[in-house]
Parts: sequence; structure tokens; C-alpha cells
Amino acid sequence: MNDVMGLLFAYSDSKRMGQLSVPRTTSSIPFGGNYRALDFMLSNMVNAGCRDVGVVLREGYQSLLDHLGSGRDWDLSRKNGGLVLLPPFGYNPTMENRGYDASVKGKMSALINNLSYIRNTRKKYVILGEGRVILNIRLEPFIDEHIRSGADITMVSAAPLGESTRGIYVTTDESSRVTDINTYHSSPGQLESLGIYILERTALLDLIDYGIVNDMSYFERGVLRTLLPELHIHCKSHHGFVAKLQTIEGYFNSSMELLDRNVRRDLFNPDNPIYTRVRDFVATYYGDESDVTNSLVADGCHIEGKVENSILFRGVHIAPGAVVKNSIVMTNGKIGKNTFLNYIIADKLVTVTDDSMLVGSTRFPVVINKGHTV
Amino acid sequence: MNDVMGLLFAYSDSKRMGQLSVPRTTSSIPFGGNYRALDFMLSNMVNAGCRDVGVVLREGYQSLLDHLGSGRDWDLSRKNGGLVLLPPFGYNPTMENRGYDASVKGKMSALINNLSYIRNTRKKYVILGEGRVILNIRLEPFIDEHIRSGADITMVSAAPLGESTRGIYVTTDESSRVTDINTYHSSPGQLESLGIYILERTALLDLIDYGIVNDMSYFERGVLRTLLPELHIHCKSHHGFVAKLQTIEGYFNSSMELLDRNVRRDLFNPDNPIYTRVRDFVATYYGDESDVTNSLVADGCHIEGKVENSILFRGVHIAPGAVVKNSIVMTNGKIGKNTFLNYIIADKLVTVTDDSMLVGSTRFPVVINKGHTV
Amino acid sequence: MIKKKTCVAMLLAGGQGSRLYVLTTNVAKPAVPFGGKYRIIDFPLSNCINSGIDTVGVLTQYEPLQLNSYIGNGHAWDLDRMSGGVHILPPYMRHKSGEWYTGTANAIYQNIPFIEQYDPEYVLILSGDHIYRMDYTKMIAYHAEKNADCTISVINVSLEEASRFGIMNTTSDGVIYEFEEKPKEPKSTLASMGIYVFNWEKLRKYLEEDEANKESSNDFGKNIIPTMLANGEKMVAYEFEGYWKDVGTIDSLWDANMDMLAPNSGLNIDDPDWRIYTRNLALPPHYISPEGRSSHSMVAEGCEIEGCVEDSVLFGGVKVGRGAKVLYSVLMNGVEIEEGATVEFSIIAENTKVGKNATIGSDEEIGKITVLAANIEIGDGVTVNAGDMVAENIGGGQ
Amino acid sequence: MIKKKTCVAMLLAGGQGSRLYVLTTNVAKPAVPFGGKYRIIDFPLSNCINSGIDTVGVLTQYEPLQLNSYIGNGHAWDLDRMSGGVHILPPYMRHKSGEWYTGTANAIYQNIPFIEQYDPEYVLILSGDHIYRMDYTKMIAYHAEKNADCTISVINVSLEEASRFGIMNTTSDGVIYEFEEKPKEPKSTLASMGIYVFNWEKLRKYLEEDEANKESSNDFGKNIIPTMLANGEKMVAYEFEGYWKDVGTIDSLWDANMDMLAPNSGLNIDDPDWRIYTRNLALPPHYISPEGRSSHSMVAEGCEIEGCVEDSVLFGGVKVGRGAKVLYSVLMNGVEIEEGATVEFSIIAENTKVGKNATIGSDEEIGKITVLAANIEIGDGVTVNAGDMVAENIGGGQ
Repeated sequence: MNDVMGLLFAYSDSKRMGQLSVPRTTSSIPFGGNYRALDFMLSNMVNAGCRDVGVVLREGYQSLLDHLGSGRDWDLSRKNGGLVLLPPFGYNPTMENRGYDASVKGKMSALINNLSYIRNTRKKYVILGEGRVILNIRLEPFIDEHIRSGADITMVSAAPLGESTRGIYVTTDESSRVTDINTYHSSPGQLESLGIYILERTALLDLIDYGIVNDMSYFERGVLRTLLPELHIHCKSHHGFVAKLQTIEGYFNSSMELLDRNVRRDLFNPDNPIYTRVRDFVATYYGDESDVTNSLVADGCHIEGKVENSILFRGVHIAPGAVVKNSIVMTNGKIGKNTFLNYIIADKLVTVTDDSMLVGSTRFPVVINKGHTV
Repeated sequence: MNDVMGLLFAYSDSKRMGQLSVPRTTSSIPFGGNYRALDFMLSNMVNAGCRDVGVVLREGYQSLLDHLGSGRDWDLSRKNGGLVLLPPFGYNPTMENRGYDASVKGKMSALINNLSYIRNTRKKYVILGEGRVILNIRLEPFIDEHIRSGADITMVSAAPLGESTRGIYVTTDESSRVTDINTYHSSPGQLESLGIYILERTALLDLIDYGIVNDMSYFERGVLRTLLPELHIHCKSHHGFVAKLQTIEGYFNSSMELLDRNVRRDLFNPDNPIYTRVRDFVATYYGDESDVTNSLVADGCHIEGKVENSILFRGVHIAPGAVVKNSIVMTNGKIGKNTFLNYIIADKLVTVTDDSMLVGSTRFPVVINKGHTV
Repeated sequence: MIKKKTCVAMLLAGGQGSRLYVLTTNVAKPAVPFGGKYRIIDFPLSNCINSGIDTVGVLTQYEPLQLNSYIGNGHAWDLDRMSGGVHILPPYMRHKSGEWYTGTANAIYQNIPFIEQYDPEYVLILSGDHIYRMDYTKMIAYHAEKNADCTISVINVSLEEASRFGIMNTTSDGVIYEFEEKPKEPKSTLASMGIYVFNWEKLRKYLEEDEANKESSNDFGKNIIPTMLANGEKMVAYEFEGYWKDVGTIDSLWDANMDMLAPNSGLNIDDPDWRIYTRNLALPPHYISPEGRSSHSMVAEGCEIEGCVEDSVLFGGVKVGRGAKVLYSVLMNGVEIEEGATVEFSIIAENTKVGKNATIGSDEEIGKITVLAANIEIGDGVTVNAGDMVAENIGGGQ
Repeated sequence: MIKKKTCVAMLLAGGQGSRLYVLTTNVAKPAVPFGGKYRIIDFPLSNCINSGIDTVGVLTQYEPLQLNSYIGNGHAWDLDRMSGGVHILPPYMRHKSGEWYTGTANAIYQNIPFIEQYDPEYVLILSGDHIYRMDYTKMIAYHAEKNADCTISVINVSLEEASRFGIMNTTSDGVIYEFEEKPKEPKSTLASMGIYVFNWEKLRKYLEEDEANKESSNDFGKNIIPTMLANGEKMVAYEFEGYWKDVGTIDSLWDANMDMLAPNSGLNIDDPDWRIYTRNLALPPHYISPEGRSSHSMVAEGCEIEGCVEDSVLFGGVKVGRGAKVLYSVLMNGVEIEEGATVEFSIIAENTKVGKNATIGSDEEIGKITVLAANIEIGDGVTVNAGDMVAENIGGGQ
């Protein structure tokens, strides 16, 4: 499927991600030992045949620039097109946009600011997606069904994700056509939008135009909702693992779900591989005295201590006598001798000095800021 | 010479570049038919063996992002390092910079904001350069001489460029050591700095530190000037073609110098090739009735009219009956039938409709804004 | 590491191209320069990436070095892919023995493992000596729609020309029922362009059987296609409309270059939606001096024209001195024509120098193209007759 | 298009590597997996780019396809350069004839045009079957400083071992005055590592002379080096200190893998300033279950460990079932060890499956390494004896 482009919204305003979102935007939060949140939707798009993916950035994107680079690790480094970073701040009063009001919010604002990119990328279909939604989904069948169904838009949804507020919820009729859209709270029987929409590029341009003309601030609860009577939105459910990064607690629980073999098989399905930045670490070394159980461990770790129910990112060192339980240690973390960690999220480059003890709880995992020594 | 990095200042605040600098920063202004201003210093650095070049951006850099891409056309697309775009706006209060005042101006500010890049790029030598200075210079002999001479800094200079104010002028003793630095006006016998400095990376870090500690706003007339008694700055002259983009008139005159064979031989020296973004245009087509003399013509043009003493960028169309004299037509310009242009600078994507007549003068070349139809 | 691909293209870069004589002494035919900026192989490679086919095997056993260094990492054609991309495939040694490619089918046969890596549905067979712009996806879609085992791209030629080509005789719905190689009395005017789409499973079976047959010369046109036809496989003709030219001879190469200058030839390369990509030379714009003239010509970057250029194609970095005349000629990269020289109806290969007041070719015998090989020098005042092929220096005293 | 390079590296990827038996049935020796993530060729390639040498020719005539698809566009090693980069160079046809590489020197001789493109001062000759980390720039600087014609990298071996190597006898200032191949009574302990720096002009001259000599076997060690010595060229020894191991045999390959686990072996790959690069597989992190154990081992991405792993090296995607034991073994990519199986002192090649309760190798005869070829299946309960080499499936009923 060469005739599809992706548009990935990689900004987000989740203040509830706390310290994890200080050095980065939510889409750039490390997840699952090897990845950043947006690697999942980006890989889904690439696997569906997208050779053009525009990534819409806003704030705190420096870490994403480093991570994505030229897009080569996703095979999106192209002479023309490929991975294109779309900074809304790059907004220029070019002729195309002249006279449009770009001061609206969120997705609508991002779409308006990138009108010329959408206009100039001459693919027939567009997939919209959000970087903070983590799932492994083969989108090709969705595109095929979209074409066959004759719907204006195909939306991918799931059972409501629970913890979230501000989700976009939809009611559907027996033919899976969306009949209502609301936000904040779901009613029984409603589905939650995963922010994945498949539609023709010209249809997207029409929707943006409608939003501009009618001065609407929101894409889903504004433009789509208003047009529901005439717009055929086909809703299709995804049944696999989904995580939507919104709170630290949710991040922690979703991460721990990866210790379940079925979740891993679904999220790391080798038929739909998830790509990430290649870092060239060596394999992980287990020392004589290491004792690791029920844990997910990335490359480049050096483990001499005890690790249980935990996730170790690349290059983590666990010194002899250390005990790490129910914790997440991000890239290049150094956990000193005779330490005890339980329910801890250690951001990148954290050093825990010898003989320290740090304990959080399931409901309140303690975050150690990026680069800190404790 | 693998042990050299480049640091290219690609911002600039020349308001006197008028309409040409509205859609872009000065370093990104098209020059010489195929190029952007900064292609010259960037290629000089690459040809000197720099595999790491940091390009410091500030405002209006979207056009530079498009132009530079992943750096591949300069063979600077690397897994680690290579071409790195350094946005001063990417300033984060990381530990390295904490407590430093980044509100100072120009080069000093750019250096402070990119301290961590300079610290982490572990090359022995640094070449500093400015994107708006256009010249072809083989820097390897300068580096060799710098190492042999034992100087702290080697500065590349030329006879004062005339039109400029705000140049950095230096007085040297008989051994070419800099004894004084001043700005705005040159005294007889002084040389003008071309903004090219070769020094050890650790020496640069020391100079930045000195600037921070002493709260200095300017690199040359602040830090370097103050330290002159103890700092051995070796001044070495460049005798070839130099253009420093500061005014529209200067831009026009420097461009027209390219019609001189000796200037072309110097600036387009095949032993030190100038790279630019590859655009894959076809060769230029000359129609039966075309009449082109004393002109520089890039690829992809389609010429049916008369062109004299002019520079045509890529993809320019000159319709039958058109007369273009003493003018610069940038990429994809369309010059209609029976038009007459004299002393015109047509920015990219300009359309001149049939039967139009536009005339400027040497002292006042008329600029047609990017994308305009006249 | 390697992803499944729907379609893999295999480009038969072929042999020496001996009918191009001195132009292919040190260059494989696909690497012969064309049209001011290109080499012949740029056309199929650009067609591939523009058609969304990003996996291309280039089969060659003659001068692969130059092709290899020309293609490099494939970036010029956007074929520097992490999975797929362009690969030069010379014959290789297996266990204790190795063998050269014995025919076009054998070349594919020997590279079955290369193709199998990508587990493709279709294989597209291309050749490296044609100038054309073609969207292969349309042909593949036609192949799928017709449920064919093999689809052969054909072009309608005149009845007179037909006996020079392989002719496909088809039923009204495009199914091929007969294939005639250079028929004396052609029944149809649909000539094979040497472009095939096969279902890979089917092709592999026929390649293996053909290889087992000691009598076979292991060639697509002579063996695979006739055998498939005889066995009743579904073979359809896909009619291509547009410019297509075999540039395997000096005359056709010169013709095709001249077609670049003719708006009605159908050879329109200047299409931003279907760029022909090529390796970039990092040259500055070209310059025409106050005395220089250029008309009805194509001129590439880096040229310096002080003389008169008409009805010609000039590649990068060509120099034409004062008073020199270049008419109806093709001057490849870096050619220098010194003051007062005249060049007519000629093809001059790369970096060759023509001395002052020399005369190369003439317009008296139209159709007699004069050819100078690459990297030679023709001395001052020398005359090279129309239709001559010069492979070595000629001193000015001669 | 092609820039001058100070130094071009030529990597002799060599022949089949028959002393690795079933491990090289379908794989060239340089492509043999090593150390949990790597293939042998990753080491010289990474050394090149880390040394700033970005132009590498890989000389091979055995299974170039796999090497070709492994190396791809060279991006994994940052060798996807616009000028230079990594190129696979199989033997090729010139004009009407072609020939296989007859020896190491002949392989370089046949590729003189490749090297000449870059007009280098030095040529660095490497081989593709050694594990080591080396900064070639230091060796080249030494070569330049000594004003040598040829510099040979040597390593100090024990006197007992010396008779297994090519030994360099040098004067006190490092000048080689004699070269002895596997001397019975070694006069020195400086063994050649098969790494040479030559002044290119000089080497080309010797290659051409050697080629003209019909008696020569066209080999560096047997012909070029002795002839240069005999002619009084300045040849110096550059002493390398650090880990270096030829992994051309099953035992040495196993040993070198085990050295990955020994902090004192000197084989420290985990150096951020000297990364060993390799082709990435896009696998998730590995997982150790509540019942799984791993100690004194290296484990790569994508593994799922439910059994016990000790003193072993596990490549990407290896599965070890419940109750299975893996001891002192090397399991390459995608190997599956089912429940209850025991694997000791073994090397198991890619994607091979070991059935439930099977027993592979034993610790009773230390030094007898058991080898299973790639892509085979060993049935449930089967016992494979220590030191066996298994190339085909063994059913569970046997």
C-alpha cells in the first residue's frame, strides 16, 4: 500500500505525567525497555506501507529530534518526503494559510498549521495517529476495509481505557457507524477512540476547511461531531493491548503488563515489528551472583544483583547486593551496591548511590528525575 | 584530518537584506544559481575533513531545515554526530548550563547555548565559521599551520570588504599576530575577520567560560579583545573571492562578480567542491530562438528568450520574446512572453506575467518577493 | 531484518554491449551516459522507485566495478533502503564451484536465493538498455487483474519494423497465443519490450526446469517464454504507450539523444512527478560567454561555452572554446573542444579533448555518426572523417 | 563524485572457512555469528569506521549474497557514505574473460581499479576472521613515522605457540629482516596478525610483478611479503597489544565466545568510545520468567528464558523452556531449547530446535564441542554425543 501517508501527533499536554514529561513531550517518554511511546504508532504506520509520515511537534521536542534523527531507523529517510518533522512553531503566513486563524487548540491547530504539508503530500489516504497511544496494530486490513466499506472515515476504537478522562467516546449503531461523540465521561456501551482515523487526504482537507470556516477549536468533538449526520464514520475495534499515557500511575501499570507473556506476544508481534532508534549496545551480561526473575531486560545491562518484576532499559548497571523490585530503570541507570528499590521509576541517567533504600507503592510509584543522583 | 569539528553560525540579523531575508535567515539566501549562502562554509568544513558540524540556528530556519535535511548531500548523515542542527531555542536548563546567563547576544549566546554539544563532540580542533560569508577556502593548510605555529587561535582575514559596517577589524604585527580588535570602522592597514577561527576545542571551552564568568556579550570584541595580551591570535589572509551578505546591493554586486571567469575558477574550484542540496533537475534546454550571453545558468531551465549578464537558478522558464538583463532569477521563476527585466532580483517561485516591464538600477536592484506574481 | 516485498525487480544489465563499440570499452552498457545528465540505467532504476518498487537486483558480470561505484549505496535513486534497496549481483561461487551467467534465465536462476529473501508475489524482469518512463505498478495491477502467470509489456511498432522484434500474437482480450522472434511476415505489430511480470512461484518452477534441461540456452526469449506458452500458462500482453527506445547501437543512441531536443518525440524527462534520478556531480551552473551561443540544445551544469552550440546535448563540465562549432552532436562529461574546432554529427565520450581547428565528422553524409572514445586527445588541426570510430590519441602532426 | 582517500581498507573475506564445518555450509566465514549480537566481520568493519577509514572493499567469492544482504547499504556501520563506503567485490569479467581469485594477492590485484578510484596513499589489508578491537590510525601513523614501505601488525605470542604462526624476526628498531612461516625453532615470538599497511604505489608495483610471475601462488604471506623482503624494501613490525583471536576453528570460536564472559580475557566490547556495530534485528528486550535463571552469561534481545542458563552466550530471540539447562554453550539467533532439554559445551547455529528432554553434548569430555547446524530439528529425547557435528534433522524416534 504505497498510497497512504501518516500524520502522527507527537505533542500532548498531559501535565499528569509529572516529572517524566519535564525533559520531553509525552510521545517521547521511554516505554518497554527499548522504546519511546511514539515508536509504536510510527512503526504501525511504516508497517502499513506509509512512506511519508509527518510528525507534528510542539513543545519539548528536542528529545524527539534526537530520537528520530533522519528517520533512517524506521526506513523513512527519503530524498523527498519520508519522515518530516512538522513544528507548529514553523507556522509562516504563506499564501496557503493566509487569512486562516491558527490560534485554535490541539489537533485542529496542528492540522491548520500543516495544511501545506497535507496538501503537497500527494497520497490518496491519510492515517492520523497519536504518539502517546501504545499498541501494535496491523493497519493494512483496516485500510482495505475502509476502502471496501465506502465510509468517509474509519476510526479505530477500544473498550474505554478506564483511568482516562478527556477521552473521546463514541456511540455506534448496529452497523458500527458512529452516531454520537462525546468527551470526558463514557456512557455504558460506548467505545473510546484510539485517535487513529483513516480517510482520504482530500476528505481531511475538507474537514480542516470546515473547521476553519466555522471557527471550530476541536477536531473530534467539534468538526466530526457537528458533521455526524452527513459523515459516515465507521468504527472498528482493536482488541489487543493498548496503553494511553496520561498519568504516572497508568504508565507504571501499563509497563508492568509487559511481564505478561500474552501482552508481549501482542505488542511485540514479530509480524508487525516495532522499530526504535538503534543504539548499538552489547548483549546484557549476567554476573555470577545475579538473580533476575520475571523481568524484562534490554541490551547493554550489567547485572550483578537481584531483580524481580522489573523493567530494565538499555545500559542499566545493577551492582552486587542491590535489590530491585517492581521498578522501572531507564537507560544508563546505575544502581549501586546494597541498595533496595521497590516501586521506583528511575528516569534516564539516574544514579542510586550505594546503600540507598527507596520505596514507593503501586498507587504511588516514586519517580527519580532524569540525570539525578540519589 | 579526522580530528576537527565545525561550528557554523547560520543565524544573522541583517535587516538590510530586506525582502530576501523575510522568508529565511541570511545564511539560507540563494546564491550563485545552485546554492544557499551557507553551502560554501559548510562545504569548506566538510572538505577540510570535518565529520561533525554543528549548525547554529535561530530565527527563520525552516528553509534551512528543508535545505540541509539529514546532511546527506554533504555526506554528513551519520549514526552519531555528523550534521547536527543546534537551535538556541532548544536551550534547556540542563546541569551543564545551570546558573549560566544565556541572555547575552550573538555568537557568545550561541556558544553558551550549545556548550554541551561542544563538550560532547570529542574532536581536538574546532573551526568556527559564518554561514553568510561566501568563499572557497581549503582549510587543511590553515589547520596544519595552526598546529605548527603554536598559536592559540588562527583567524582567517581579508582586506576590508568595503560596504560593511559592523565588521570585525584587526591590527597585526609583523609576525601576523593580532594586536588589536575593533568593530564598525577599519583603520588603514587593518584586516577584516572572515569569522573563521581555528582553535583547540578545549581552548574554545575556556574562552566561553571566560565570557560567562566575566559576563561578556560579545565573542570577538569582548572575549578575544580583552584577552589579547595573553592570547596568541595568528592572522592569516585569504586572497580569493569573498562575499559577505549584508545588503541587497552588496548581494547583487557579489552575484554579478560570478560572471568573471577568474571568480568562478576560485569559487567553484573543483579541488574543493561546493556541495548543495541535490534537486534532480534535467539539463537546461535552449530553444531555437534563445539568445543567452554572459550569463550563469543552472540546470532545469527552459530558455526561449534573450538573457544577458544574468544569473538563472534552477528551473527558470524564459518565454519567447522575453528580455532579461543584469538580473537574478531564482529557482522556478517564470518569466512571461515579451517581458523586459533589467536590474531585477526575482526571489524563488516568482511569476512575471506576459508583456510586463520591470527596471531597477545597479544602485537599486528591485526585489520581487518569493512566490509573487507581477 | 529483511521484510517481505510484494514485487522484486531484477534488472538484466547484460553484457558488454559490443554494438556500442568504443563507448563500452571500459563501461558496461547500462553505465553509458545519456541525455546530458544520465546514464542508461538511471531510467529503469528511477522507474522502479517512482513505481514504489524499492528492491532491485542488478545482474551483471561485465565491469561490475564501475556500475558498483556508480550505484554506490543507491541514495541517488532513493534506493538506499534498510530493507531492500539496490544490489549488484555478479555470479558467485557456491561451495567449491562457481559459474558465469550462461543466459538471462540462468542469471535469475543463480539468484533465486536473493529473490527468496523477500518472499515476493511477483518478479519484474527489466533490461538495462532502454530509454523510457513507465509506471510498473499499472502493469503489475493489469497482471493481477488478468490473473496471468506472465505479463509481457509490448509496444505497437510499424509493420515494417515488426520483423526486427519479438512479436506477440494475441487474442482480442490480450492473451498471447504465439510468440515469434523476428518474423518475416509478422501477424501483429506488438513488439516485446523485454519487460516481464511473473508470478514468482511459477517463474521459479520454470527456471528450475529450464536449468535441468541441458539443451536449453537458459534465455527468457528463447526458452522460458516459449515453454510457458507451450504449456498453456496464461500469458498476457500489456500494451505500453509512450516513448521507448533501445539504445544498443551508435545510431539509436544518437537518435535518442536528439529526441531530448524534440518536443514532439514523446521523451519528456522534465516531469516533476516522475523524476529521472542520477548521481550528482557537484558542479556549478554552466556559463555562456559574451561570444558564446547555444540554441536548440541541452546544456548541463559546469559547462563553459565560448563557441557556438546547436542541436546538441552537452553533459556536465564540457568546454567549447572561442570560434568552435558543435552541431548535431553529443558531448559527454568533461569533453573539451578547443578554439576553432568543428564537431558535427558526433558522439564524443567522457574527458576527451579535441584540439584547435580540428574537424570531427561532417554533415555531408547524414547518418554517419563519428565516435571518439573516452579519455583521448585529438591534436590541433586533425580531421576525423564522418563515421570513423577513434579509440586512441591522434597527434597534431598526423 | 569520488573523492581522494588517504587510506582504503581491503578486507579479505576469504573462502569457505571449512574448519568451521557445518557452521559455514551456507554462510561465508565472516558472516558467522559471534558474541551474542555480532558477526565476525562486524569487528574489522567497526574498527575501520572507528579509525576514520570510511572506504572498505570486501573481497569475497564464496556466498557473497548473504554477505551482500547482511552488509546492505552499510548503514549499520555508518559506512553508507556518498563517497567511499563499503563495497562487496566478487571477481568479475573483463572483456571476454574472467577469473576467480587465485590467492589473496590476486584478489587485490584484480581490484586495482577499485582502489585507484580513490587515489590513496596507503592501503590497509585486513582479514575477516579475527576478533579484536584496533585503532588502525595508530598503525598508519607508525607506518608513516617509520617511513616504511610495508608495516605488518604483530602480536607477542608464547614461545610454544610461535611455531603455529608466521613469525617476524626484527632488529631492535622494529625493522623486519626475516619472515618465517610456522618455524620449528622460532627466533622470535612476534606473530603476524595478517594486517598490513602498504604504500599503495609500492604495493601496486609488487602486485603487478607477482601477477606476471607464473610460478607465484599470488599470496601475500607466501609471495608478496618474502619478495619485498628479498628486495630490501623497508618493512617494519607494529606491535599490537590487546585481545586478538583467530576464530577459524570450532574450538577457537567457542573459546572466543567464552572470553566475552571473562572480565580478564581482555575482550571488552562494552566501550562507548569504540562501539562494535552490527545489523539491528528490531527485537524487544529479553524476558526472564519467574522460574528462569541466568548467571555468568550474555543474553541478547528477544530471548525468553524459562530454564537455567549458565556460562553461555545467547543470541537474539533464543527460547529456553522450563526445566531446560544450557551450560557453557553458544546459542545463535532464534535457537529454541524445549522443556527439560540439556545443552552443554555446544554451539547451536541459527533457528535450530532442540526437542523436549533431548541431551546435546556433555561436560565429561571437556574440549569436545558439539555443533548443531542451522535450521535443523533435534527430536524429543534425542541424545547427541559430545564432539558430534549434526547437519541434519534427527527425529525423536531415533
